Amino acid sequence: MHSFGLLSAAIWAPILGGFLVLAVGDRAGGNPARWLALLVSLLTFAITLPLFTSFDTHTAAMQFVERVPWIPAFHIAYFLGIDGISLWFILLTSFLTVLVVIASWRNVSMRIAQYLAAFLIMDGLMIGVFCALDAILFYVFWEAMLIPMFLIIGVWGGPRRVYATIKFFLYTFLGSVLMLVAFLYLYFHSGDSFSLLAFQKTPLGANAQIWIFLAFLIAFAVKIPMWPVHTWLPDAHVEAPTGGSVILAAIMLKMGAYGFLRLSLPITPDASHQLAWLMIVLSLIAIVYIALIAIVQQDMKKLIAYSSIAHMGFVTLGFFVFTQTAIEGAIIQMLSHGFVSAAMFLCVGVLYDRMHTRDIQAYGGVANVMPIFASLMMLFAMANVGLPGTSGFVGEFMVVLGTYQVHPWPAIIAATGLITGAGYTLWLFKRVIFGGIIHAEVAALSDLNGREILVLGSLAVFVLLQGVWPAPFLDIVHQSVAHLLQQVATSKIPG
Amino acid sequence: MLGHYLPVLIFLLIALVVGIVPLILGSKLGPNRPDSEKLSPYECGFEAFEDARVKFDVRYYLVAILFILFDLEIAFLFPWAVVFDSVGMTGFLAMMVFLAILVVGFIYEWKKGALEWE
Amino acid sequence: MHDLVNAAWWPPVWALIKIIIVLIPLLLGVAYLTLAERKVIGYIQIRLGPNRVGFRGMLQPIADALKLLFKEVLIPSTANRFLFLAAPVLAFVPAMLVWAAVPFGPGVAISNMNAGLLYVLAIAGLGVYGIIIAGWASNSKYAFLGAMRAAAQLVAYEIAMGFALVGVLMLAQTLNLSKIVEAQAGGGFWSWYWLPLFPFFLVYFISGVAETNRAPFDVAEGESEIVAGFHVEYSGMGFALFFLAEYANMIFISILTTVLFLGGWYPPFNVAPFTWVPGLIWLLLKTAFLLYVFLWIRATFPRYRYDQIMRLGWKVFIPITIAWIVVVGIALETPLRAILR
Amino acid sequence: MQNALFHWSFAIPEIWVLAMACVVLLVDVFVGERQRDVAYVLSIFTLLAAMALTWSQMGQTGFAFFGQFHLDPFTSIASFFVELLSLLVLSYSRKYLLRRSLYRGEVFVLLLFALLGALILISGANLLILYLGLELLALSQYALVAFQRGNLRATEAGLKYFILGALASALLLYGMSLLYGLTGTLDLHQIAIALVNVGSANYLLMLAVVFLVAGIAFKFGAAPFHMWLPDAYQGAPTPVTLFMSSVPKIAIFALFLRILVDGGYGSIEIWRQLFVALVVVSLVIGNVVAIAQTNLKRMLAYSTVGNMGFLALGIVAGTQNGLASAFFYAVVYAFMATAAFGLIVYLSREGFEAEEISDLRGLVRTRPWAAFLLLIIMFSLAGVPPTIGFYAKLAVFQALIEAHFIWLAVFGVLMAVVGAFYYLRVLKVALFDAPAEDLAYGADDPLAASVLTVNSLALLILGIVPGALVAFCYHALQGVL
Amino acid sequence: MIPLSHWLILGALLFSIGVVGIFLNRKNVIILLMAIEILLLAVNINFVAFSRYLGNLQGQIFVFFVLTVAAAEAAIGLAILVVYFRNRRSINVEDIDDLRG
Repeated sequence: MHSFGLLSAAIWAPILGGFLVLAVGDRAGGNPARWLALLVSLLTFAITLPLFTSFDTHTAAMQFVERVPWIPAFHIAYFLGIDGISLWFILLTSFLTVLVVIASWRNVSMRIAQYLAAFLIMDGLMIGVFCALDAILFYVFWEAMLIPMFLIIGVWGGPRRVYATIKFFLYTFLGSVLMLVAFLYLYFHSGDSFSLLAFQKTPLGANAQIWIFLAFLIAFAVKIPMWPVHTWLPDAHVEAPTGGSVILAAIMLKMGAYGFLRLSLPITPDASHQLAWLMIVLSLIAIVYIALIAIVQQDMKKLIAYSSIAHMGFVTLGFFVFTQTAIEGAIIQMLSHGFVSAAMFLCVGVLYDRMHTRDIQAYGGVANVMPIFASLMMLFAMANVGLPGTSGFVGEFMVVLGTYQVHPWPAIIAATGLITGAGYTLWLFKRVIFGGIIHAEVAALSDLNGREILVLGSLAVFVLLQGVWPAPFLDIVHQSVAHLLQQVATSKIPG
Repeated sequence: MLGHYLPVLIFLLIALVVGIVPLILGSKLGPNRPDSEKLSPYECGFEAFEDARVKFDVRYYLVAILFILFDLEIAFLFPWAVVFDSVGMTGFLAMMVFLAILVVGFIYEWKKGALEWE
Repeated sequence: MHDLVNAAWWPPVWALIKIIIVLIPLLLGVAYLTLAERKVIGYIQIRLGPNRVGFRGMLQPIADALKLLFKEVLIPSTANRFLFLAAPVLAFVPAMLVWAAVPFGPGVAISNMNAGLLYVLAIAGLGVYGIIIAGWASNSKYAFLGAMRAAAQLVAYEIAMGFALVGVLMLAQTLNLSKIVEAQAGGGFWSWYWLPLFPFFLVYFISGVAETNRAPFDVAEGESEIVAGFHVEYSGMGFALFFLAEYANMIFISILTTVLFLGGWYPPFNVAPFTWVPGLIWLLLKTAFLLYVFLWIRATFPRYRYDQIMRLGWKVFIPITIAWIVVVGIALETPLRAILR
Repeated sequence: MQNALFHWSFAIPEIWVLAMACVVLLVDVFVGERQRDVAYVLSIFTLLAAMALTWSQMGQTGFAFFGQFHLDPFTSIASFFVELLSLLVLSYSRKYLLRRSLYRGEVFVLLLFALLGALILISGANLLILYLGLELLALSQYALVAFQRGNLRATEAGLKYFILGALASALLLYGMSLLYGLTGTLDLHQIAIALVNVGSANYLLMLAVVFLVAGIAFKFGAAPFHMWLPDAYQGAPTPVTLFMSSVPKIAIFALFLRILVDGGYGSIEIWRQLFVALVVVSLVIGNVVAIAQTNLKRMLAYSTVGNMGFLALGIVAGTQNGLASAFFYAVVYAFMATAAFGLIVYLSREGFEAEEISDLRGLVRTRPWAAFLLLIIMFSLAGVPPTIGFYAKLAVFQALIEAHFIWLAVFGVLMAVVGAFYYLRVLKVALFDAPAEDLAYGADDPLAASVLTVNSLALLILGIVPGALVAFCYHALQGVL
Repeated sequence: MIPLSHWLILGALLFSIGVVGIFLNRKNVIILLMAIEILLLAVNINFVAFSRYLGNLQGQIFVFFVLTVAAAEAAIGLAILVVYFRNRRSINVEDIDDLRG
């Protein structure tokens, strides 16, 4: 396809904008910084839109490719390009960043410019991860992202923010360094190239594949996160400010999953097949066990965090049954979860801004005083449960269906996850929204203001749109997934 | 070569004998009637009340250090001087550079007062 | 004869013979130098000097030696006994050993070694240990101070001496003392090194005076300041050994100055009556003259202050010698070379 | 004079530095107390001119002084870096030295002499020349460490550094003597030729290499030969620490390159194994012990130990790429260390060294810009992209995997994570903790501030566009094998 | 002639004494300085022995420089020792513990 440097623009505009916001600083109460940040995020979103409109759905090849030498001595290139799988995540990222900027308009007062700058920089870096086709470039974006997130949690987080952010950083850093080793190993087997596309074509022995798969697995499993390396996530979510939680849940978690699609499956297809049982088991544990843990949570954010882990279980499950339906379902599920979890965290954020507590028992009967909020949250809760008509339904249904075609029992176990999911979501909803008003503070709550309606409303549109008309979403990923399956089906073991 | 040093060795032994024998003779032949006054170290009329190995002026130390350094520079000059004719202009200039650096150090010491004894 | 020289026992025996031939006159020389000193200074001060023992006091040194031999040897109670006794030996032995390399005629020496000058420097440098150890082992303030002073002074003049020797080496191109003398052969008086190396000659000799702690550089002993310096606690033979060492060193410095700067055994004029006199006589005459200068200086000059001594060593001699090395070097790189060689 | 063997013009930067060191010494003595700036400015000028001279030699190759002196791309490039680093050291420290009455000609002269030693180490092609360069560097550093005479800790640091440094020199020297005995020459190229016949199974060669490696490891500060390093780093005046953590690292790498690669490549199988041991111990001790430190300088000292372990990974690889990556690592580390210690220098004031980690509490409130720079420095040290520190680690790991040391690489990256922890701890204190009431940093020092800014931002900017620096460093090692 | 190996063994012994002296000495810093000198002398013995047996002068030249450097090292070492003593009033090795991690 044509390359107008669109991807570069999408990466660098928010990063440079972020530094600009940093330079503007908190003068005049932070308003110039806010407007500038909004402008930058909107601009970024605008830049990413043409990717969608001029995307060619009939090919699995990389589009909008940019490739220039970057570190010639190491054969590292600045190599960008997207296919159907990455496109959605780029759009999701740039869109959610706009929402985060708007959502933080009033409720972050301390060092607002730095806060917004961190999000804008992260916006660019995340887009970079989804675009990068050079392994080192991918790694650089992947790791660089940790820095703004480290600061967001550490500076603007809750009381245990320092513990949470260091735990978050070390977990993810530890996870990813092994990926780097794997990249370097692949480099020497792919004829001195760091191109991910070259990696995908490199023949590899069975043992090497297993080791590389495991190295990737650690990196991605931490990021997704999968049981048993998920423990950083509840801490990080609880302590992060609302915007941080949104980005963490909606996008950063997807990166792990994206990594499986972009790296693990095509680079180590034989190992993927061989270790699929492991992945399926881990996914089921996430779906069932983590959901049970979610039920007993008293903290709204923690509950949603655990629910995220459970939902990501469906995604990984979908990947490792190797059917078109399941993988497409998993991708839809990722997108859906991007909207829904973002919305859920924003909802909690709305309540937290008013009450300064996330304890479920502090609420009750919110519907009485916040009807608009209650109805929007109802929609998101339904989507989280996976009720038909919402985005959540499409993804989970396709995953279970795709799984059932090859592994009936796991599909049945996963289906029970739908029930427990309904359990904790609806119970949460019931306890917070319905019932009589017990606490005086709740009685004093005011309903959503225009800004909040804008944010939650736009998410609601997407949740419904994806739920009732998933076709355009599927169209875009279709060719890429087919190509991916073809790659996974072809053994790379030489001889 | 080494033959040249055999006489030195013998000389050393003889010199030791010549040095030690009188000492022994002296102690045998001389009287030996020590008392505490005789055996106390010399002082100007009062008792020696402390260890004599007191701290001494740091300049002695400084001079010793300077000596070590300068003496070693001489160690470089000696071989150079012996082969002065065969090393030619190159050797001469090289040593002049060496001396120049030495002189820089010397001037520094001088100006810093390391050579003053007031 | 041939068999004799090749026999295994011959070299040591021959060495022994040579050593005895040198050692006995040396010790006698030392003894009578003490007498000469007293006599010369006496006459300079218009008095007679020792004249009781023997003819005109000629047996005085023997009497002194006997007296010292029968003195009580005292070892201060706070002293380090072993080092206290070792120190005089340590001072004495190097003063003897340096003579191994001194040439008395062409190739005539106890050991005509190639690195003679280095040997002499090395052994002579050991003498200071005797002094420092004596001062330290005595555990007496005066001894200690004297030793420190002596060491610092020695050190200061050693450098100037070293630089002066470099000049000799530049001209002679050999470390062999005998060959250094031979390099001065030819034009008699005028071809000796004292002329082209005049500053070195002066510096070397004056440094020699300082090195032997002689007046006017005798602050290490300085009777009036620190009673007797490093050997204040010594009596009897211990004291005698220090004395022997000092006088042996005086003679040695004189003879070495002769060898290095005054043409060794060569006569001052290369003409008939002078060349009849044996070289050894010339050598001893020149040495005697320098020894006389030693005494003359002692009788004439007042003692330097310590800081003056140090200043002379560091701030006068060292710059002069360095500068003259450069001058000689430049001269040797120019047509002047023909005159110097 | 200028015959084929002499070529003194190859040594013009060295000659210049030497001459100017003498000039600075004399000028300082003669202009006296109130005109210290003269010596300072002269020193700065010396370094700038030296950089220009070195730069102008770039591309020339050959031998000078009868084969004892080497000029090749590595020489020029490494020399340029050490000159630049010395310049940074001087620029950082002016106020610091002024405030502690250390602003004296001798300090500048010692610095110039240390630099000269480093330059000679980089250019030497003969064991004797290398030894002299090493000692010139080391002796100047001993004096610099203990320069603050009245300071107990500084003098103690000097004493420890001196004793172990001298021991290290002796070890190295012993190895050199054995190497000389084996080959009968001090010339490294002739040694290389002679070693072909000796073969790596020779016991004497093994012994020689063991001693050489031990000596080099000592000088590098690689564990288990690192005992001197934390004490020396902590006790020395911070500008001296700044110097010690930067210039010598490159110079000692040059020493390694000259002795064990130029001369001793025939013994690679021996030294490689030794370096594996050094790597493992250094990475563990450096990274683990650093966690327990409360003193920032000491922590950075242990971090140096760890970083020397990473550097040695490239050496273990032993390939062209491996050596190039080790050099690149040394250069990058030197600049990171300069920035880190430069920050401490910048924050200190009279009677307050800003050397405890807790001294940085809430830095982001009191000195936001310094906190931002600290962020870059720490992430760079931890090896997190997009800072240049990442590429340094990437380079050594790449070389290591190329040489099939995959498990060592895995071990290395895991240790990098351990290392990240204590860098994060510093950031935690500086960014997340509340500032203490009693902390007051040094008055603003525009010179140090601007140098610090350039230095630190370079770590970030070079991380985004590292191509040129990497190419530069790799070019230096072109054809070394 | 004395075989080369004798000289090497002597050198090795002296070197070991020096190293042991540095690590085992718990009394006096001056002894440490002496140990360092012994190390360098051991090296010098090696160099001279090799030089003699190889008939190659380079080793002896090296010794010359080692001696010079040793002197400079001793000078600096003593200087540091003196300033340290002035601060600490002790040159006992066990007292050198102000810097601890």
